[in-house]
Amino acid sequence: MNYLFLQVLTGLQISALYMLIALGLTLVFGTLGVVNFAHGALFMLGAYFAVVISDAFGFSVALIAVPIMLFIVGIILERGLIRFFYERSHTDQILVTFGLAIVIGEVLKTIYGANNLPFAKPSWGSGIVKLHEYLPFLEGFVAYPKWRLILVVVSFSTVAALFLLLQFTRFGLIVRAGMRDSQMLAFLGVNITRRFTIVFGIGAVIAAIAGLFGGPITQVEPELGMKLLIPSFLVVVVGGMGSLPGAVLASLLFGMALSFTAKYAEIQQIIIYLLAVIILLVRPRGLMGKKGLME
Amino acid sequence: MEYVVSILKKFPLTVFALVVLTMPFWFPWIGGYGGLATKIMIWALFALGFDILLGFTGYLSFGHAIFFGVSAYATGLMFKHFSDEIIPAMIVAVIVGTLASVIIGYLTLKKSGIYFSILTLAFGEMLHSSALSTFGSFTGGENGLTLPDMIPSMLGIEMRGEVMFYMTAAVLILGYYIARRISASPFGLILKAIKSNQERLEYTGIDVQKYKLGAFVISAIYASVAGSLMVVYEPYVGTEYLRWSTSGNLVLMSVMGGMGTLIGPIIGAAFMLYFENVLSVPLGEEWLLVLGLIFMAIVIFLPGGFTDGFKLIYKKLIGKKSDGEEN
Amino acid sequence: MSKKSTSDVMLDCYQVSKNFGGLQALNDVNLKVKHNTIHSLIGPNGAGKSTLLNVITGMITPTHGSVVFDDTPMLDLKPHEINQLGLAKVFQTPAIFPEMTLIKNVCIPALAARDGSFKLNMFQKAGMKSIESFAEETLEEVGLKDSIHKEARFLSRGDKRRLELAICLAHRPKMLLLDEPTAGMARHETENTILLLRKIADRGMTMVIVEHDMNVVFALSETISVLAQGTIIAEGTPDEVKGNPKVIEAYLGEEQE
Amino acid sequence: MTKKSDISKTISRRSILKAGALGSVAMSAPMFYAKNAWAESAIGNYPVEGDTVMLGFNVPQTGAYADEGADELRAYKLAVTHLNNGGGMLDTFKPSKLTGSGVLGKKVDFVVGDTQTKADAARTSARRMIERDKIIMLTGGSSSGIAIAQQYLAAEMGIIFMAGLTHSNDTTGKDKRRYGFRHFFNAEMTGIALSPILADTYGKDRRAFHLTSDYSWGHTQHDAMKRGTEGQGWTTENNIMTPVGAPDFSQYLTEVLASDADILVLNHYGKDMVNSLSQSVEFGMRELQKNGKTMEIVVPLFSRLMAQGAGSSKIQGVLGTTNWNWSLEDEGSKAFVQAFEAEYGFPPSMAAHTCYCQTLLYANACEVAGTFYPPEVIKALEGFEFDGMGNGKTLYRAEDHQCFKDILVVKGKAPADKTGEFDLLEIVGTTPRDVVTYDASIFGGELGPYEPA
Repeated sequence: MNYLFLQVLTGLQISALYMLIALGLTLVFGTLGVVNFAHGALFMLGAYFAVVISDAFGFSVALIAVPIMLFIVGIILERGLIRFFYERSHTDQILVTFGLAIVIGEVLKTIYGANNLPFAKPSWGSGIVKLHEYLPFLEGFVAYPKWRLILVVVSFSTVAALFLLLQFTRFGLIVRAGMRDSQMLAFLGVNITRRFTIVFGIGAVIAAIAGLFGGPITQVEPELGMKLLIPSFLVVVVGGMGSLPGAVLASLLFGMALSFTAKYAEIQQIIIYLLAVIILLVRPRGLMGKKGLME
Repeated sequence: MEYVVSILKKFPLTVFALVVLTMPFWFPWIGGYGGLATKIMIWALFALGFDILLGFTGYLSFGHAIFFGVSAYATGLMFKHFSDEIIPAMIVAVIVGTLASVIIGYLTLKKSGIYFSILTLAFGEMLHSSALSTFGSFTGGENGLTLPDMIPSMLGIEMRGEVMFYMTAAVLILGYYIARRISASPFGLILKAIKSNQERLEYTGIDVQKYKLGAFVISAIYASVAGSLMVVYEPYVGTEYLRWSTSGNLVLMSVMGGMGTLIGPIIGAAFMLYFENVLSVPLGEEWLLVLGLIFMAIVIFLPGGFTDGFKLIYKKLIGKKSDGEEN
Repeated sequence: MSKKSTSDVMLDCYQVSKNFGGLQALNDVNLKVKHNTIHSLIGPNGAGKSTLLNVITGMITPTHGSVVFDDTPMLDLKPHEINQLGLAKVFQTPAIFPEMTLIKNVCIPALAARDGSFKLNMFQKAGMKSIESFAEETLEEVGLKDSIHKEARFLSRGDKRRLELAICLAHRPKMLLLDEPTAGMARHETENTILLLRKIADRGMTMVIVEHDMNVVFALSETISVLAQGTIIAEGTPDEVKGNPKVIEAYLGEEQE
Repeated sequence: MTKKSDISKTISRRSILKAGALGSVAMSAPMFYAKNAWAESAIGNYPVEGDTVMLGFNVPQTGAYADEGADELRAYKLAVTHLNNGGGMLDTFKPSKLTGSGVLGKKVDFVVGDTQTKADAARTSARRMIERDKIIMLTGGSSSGIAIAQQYLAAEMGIIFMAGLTHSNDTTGKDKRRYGFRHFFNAEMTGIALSPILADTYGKDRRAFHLTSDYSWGHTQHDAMKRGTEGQGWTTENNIMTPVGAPDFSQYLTEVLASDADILVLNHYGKDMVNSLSQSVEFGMRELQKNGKTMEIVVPLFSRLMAQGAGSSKIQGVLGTTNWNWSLEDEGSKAFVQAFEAEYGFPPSMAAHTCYCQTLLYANACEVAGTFYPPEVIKALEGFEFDGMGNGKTLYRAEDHQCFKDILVVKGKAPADKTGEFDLLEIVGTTPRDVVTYDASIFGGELGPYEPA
């Protein structure tokens, strides 16, 4: 019982980080139609900002400052680079953002070196939680790192917040309409361009949240972006490009798969690729993909 | 200037062959060296084949390292367990690579766009991880497949140094000739039509699926020959031959050189290896940053890559003339 | 190709129905197109014309019903197989190969007609000459002879349609399906198109035309089928259809919306 | 750096030599002026022409080990300076024929390559240095797979390879080569040296759970630790192979939590180590009570750079082994640290130390042999015994080209005990050389011939 519970919890917790990264990726794709290979780099940038600011001013300052900083970075990127690629092919988008990812990684390496920057968790987030004290069905002593539980909560709250924003606000309504037909909205006189910029900014903010809460777990180093980008991309594609529920579902699936196969190295190291291959062969557009997008 | 270009246009293959074959004489003057020349030839062949897929049909594979790597391992294993002779080893390697491409191509080519890219990437990473761990006893795992004290030979002639260089150069020239023939053939025309408008093509009585598979397999054969030559050139197989970064480098080369032009990816491969191994020395640790910036600049300002750049410069030089008829 | 048809019906759609989720797009549609006729399909927006065309060309599989073309059942066939049977489609928005020259655009269907749906002719250069001269003739026929080495994307919209028509003709089809061939054309272009289609039809071509422009429909068609809300409500010669009260109602109904 | 005319003369001299007598006479003409007795049998880039001798430093400048690479390069540059001008360990290294005025009367120069922490890239850049820059000796590396890949290439081309940081048994075990030498210690020695101290500290009745990097180094490390600790009476509960470069280890740590083990052995290195260690601590692995004992973490291969990456609060009290540490008080270490700090402003890492030593050891072997002719240099290194390089009396064993020396067992310092930013490890024991010396034949492998094919 304890073992099963721990495995599920670990799976949930692995998927939490994938989910946070995949969320921004799929939002930007679904809305702007841009395949952003630099999203992993934005996450990494968030983690670097977080570690530097929380070292200097404490984590609570970083909690406010880093999302704002990433929002600004996102807007600059969208205005200065990404928007010129709306009309270009997906291949070009992949290529230019791939190049951007290399550049961001190398710049960070030049400044901070190739080794890890230790990311100290704030005191309220360190230590372990004795779960058996709260959950009567657990026998004996069962503890889990507090920070990882916080990550799960943060991740699911972010998903919920984004969902509410898109579903129940006028901004969300326009964005969702824009996902379907941006030209139409432009005819109707809606300034879709500005909203697209904001959406890209929101994507970057989600990356910042991922960096703030994921950074202390994964450590902060210049290859982190690429390391997490590939699995996150698989999450997005397996979930169905542009589908938020799909991304949530796929990350849960991957997280659980990684957790439950942990003992079997031969399977575990290929499990997410294997799942991706099987799912995409059976369901060509991913779990919840829409026809037409990305083809 | 115009005269030079007209010669280029009239005898592209001869000029290409001359440039390649005289490499030992001019390459050292720009800081090159023998081993790099051979390696450029091999990567050029790899990139050339990739252009038949990416450049013609527009299918962006992020898993092309599979065929390079699988064939390299097959060659290495043949050397290890069979003989030093390269002919049987290369034949087996190309057959293995081709078989792999038929299976993977059949499964992945039904998808398009990013789904195809991600699917090929997933296949590639799956094989890479397996080579590292599951099949580690065959592949040598992270240490790579090492082949102590063996020199690959062809009919008793040792394949090293200049012999190897000229053999590889000959294969590349042949490969370039074949690729040009394909490009000019009805088959090539239809491949290019896939990139242009796949739906129209389906409604024009063409079995697009088969043509795509054809392009995929042809490009995989190029990759297999290149992968096999890599092991002949250096009797060693590294696991990163199978890694996604190898596929990624291939994409970078094709894009920088100019997709769909055949010569472009060859130039791209040469540039990248030259940059990585010669220019990186004066640039020091930041060479990769510089390369990333160059790459981004090309994607943003020069989507046609270097070949487009040359065309632009040429047009500037002779004043604008002719709409640049495609060849 | 040379198979002789046993009846005078070239295309036979029998009780074709298509359901999209809850929406009944087509409901027991029966459509017979006779040899060497121009058969028009009209009807208000959302009547199911495009759906029917897509069923015929193999893009959509119907929920039930059958489609027989030239005595061959066509359900479960892929678009290219249908095309190889001799059925060519002209799309609503011109579907051409924009980055290629006109001559190459037309060489592709010519090759498909000669070599079938797949041939690994990587080295074959011989025979290209005859293909090219045939393509040139076809382009001449649609009036595009002057710009055969131009890239297709630089053509005007009207010329793109002509090019697409040439692409379809180069395959030497038995039947042409045209989805709004004059949409977005200026009046003189429309008239030219009518003349062109007439000329092609006179040489022995069966055509199915989906069209909004009634001038075109009445100028060309021998038979008209009227589709409304997924069913054929009327069928006959132009004069018969003109006076049919059901047709008027269907169109008026649309206007009131 | 290199003269153009040299490069353009030939693209690959060796192949021409083999190709035919005519070519060989034309191309090898300068060799007739070489003073050495072995002039007719050219190997690699021997004979050395001109009055400088070129060394090739192939280190990771990009990729995961770029920081180690940078530190190695600092050490190499320092070594070249000392070889040419004296100073550093030249004053403590015994027996030494080094004079501080170059090697065999030639000035020492160097070229640098980037391995990118990829075997293939490492071989390509090694080839550049060998073929174009005419290096006589190749050194560097910060990962076993890459070191082994270079060692094979070097052996093929007749260039001596002085391995840098590589800890896998394979380097001088099943993949040993006549042309490859390793000063660094290896996993086997770690197992032998660490196990008794672990048993002393944590007791003999312990159950260990291993997490192991899934590549050759990890496998040999796990193997050595398992044998070592089981010899002390421990039981091995389980082992999980973890993929290299994993950013998150939580799924494996969950397995550890759920098991009966009360010791966690992390057979990881570099960033993997930093990650797995930090996350283990996060998972409470050092506070947990199991089988009535406090759970402990063991890091068999410890380095100061890794300790820095993890942060001292996490490594406090953790045991492991290390090749060398800058806090050592012997003359050789002091001389090296002093020179390094004077040049760069901070103390060297163990990677820097081994690279520095390797350069000096090679140079000295040339002096001893009286020639750069590789077979003679190899013979001078084989069985060479020396002192004054920071690890006490050290032997370059002839049978496998592995250095044998005392092994340091270290413990992470508590934050409160630190005297400075770099003071992270405390030496708690030294296992003598004869204890860690194992039979050279246990790993198999062949050194190969003195003269390459």
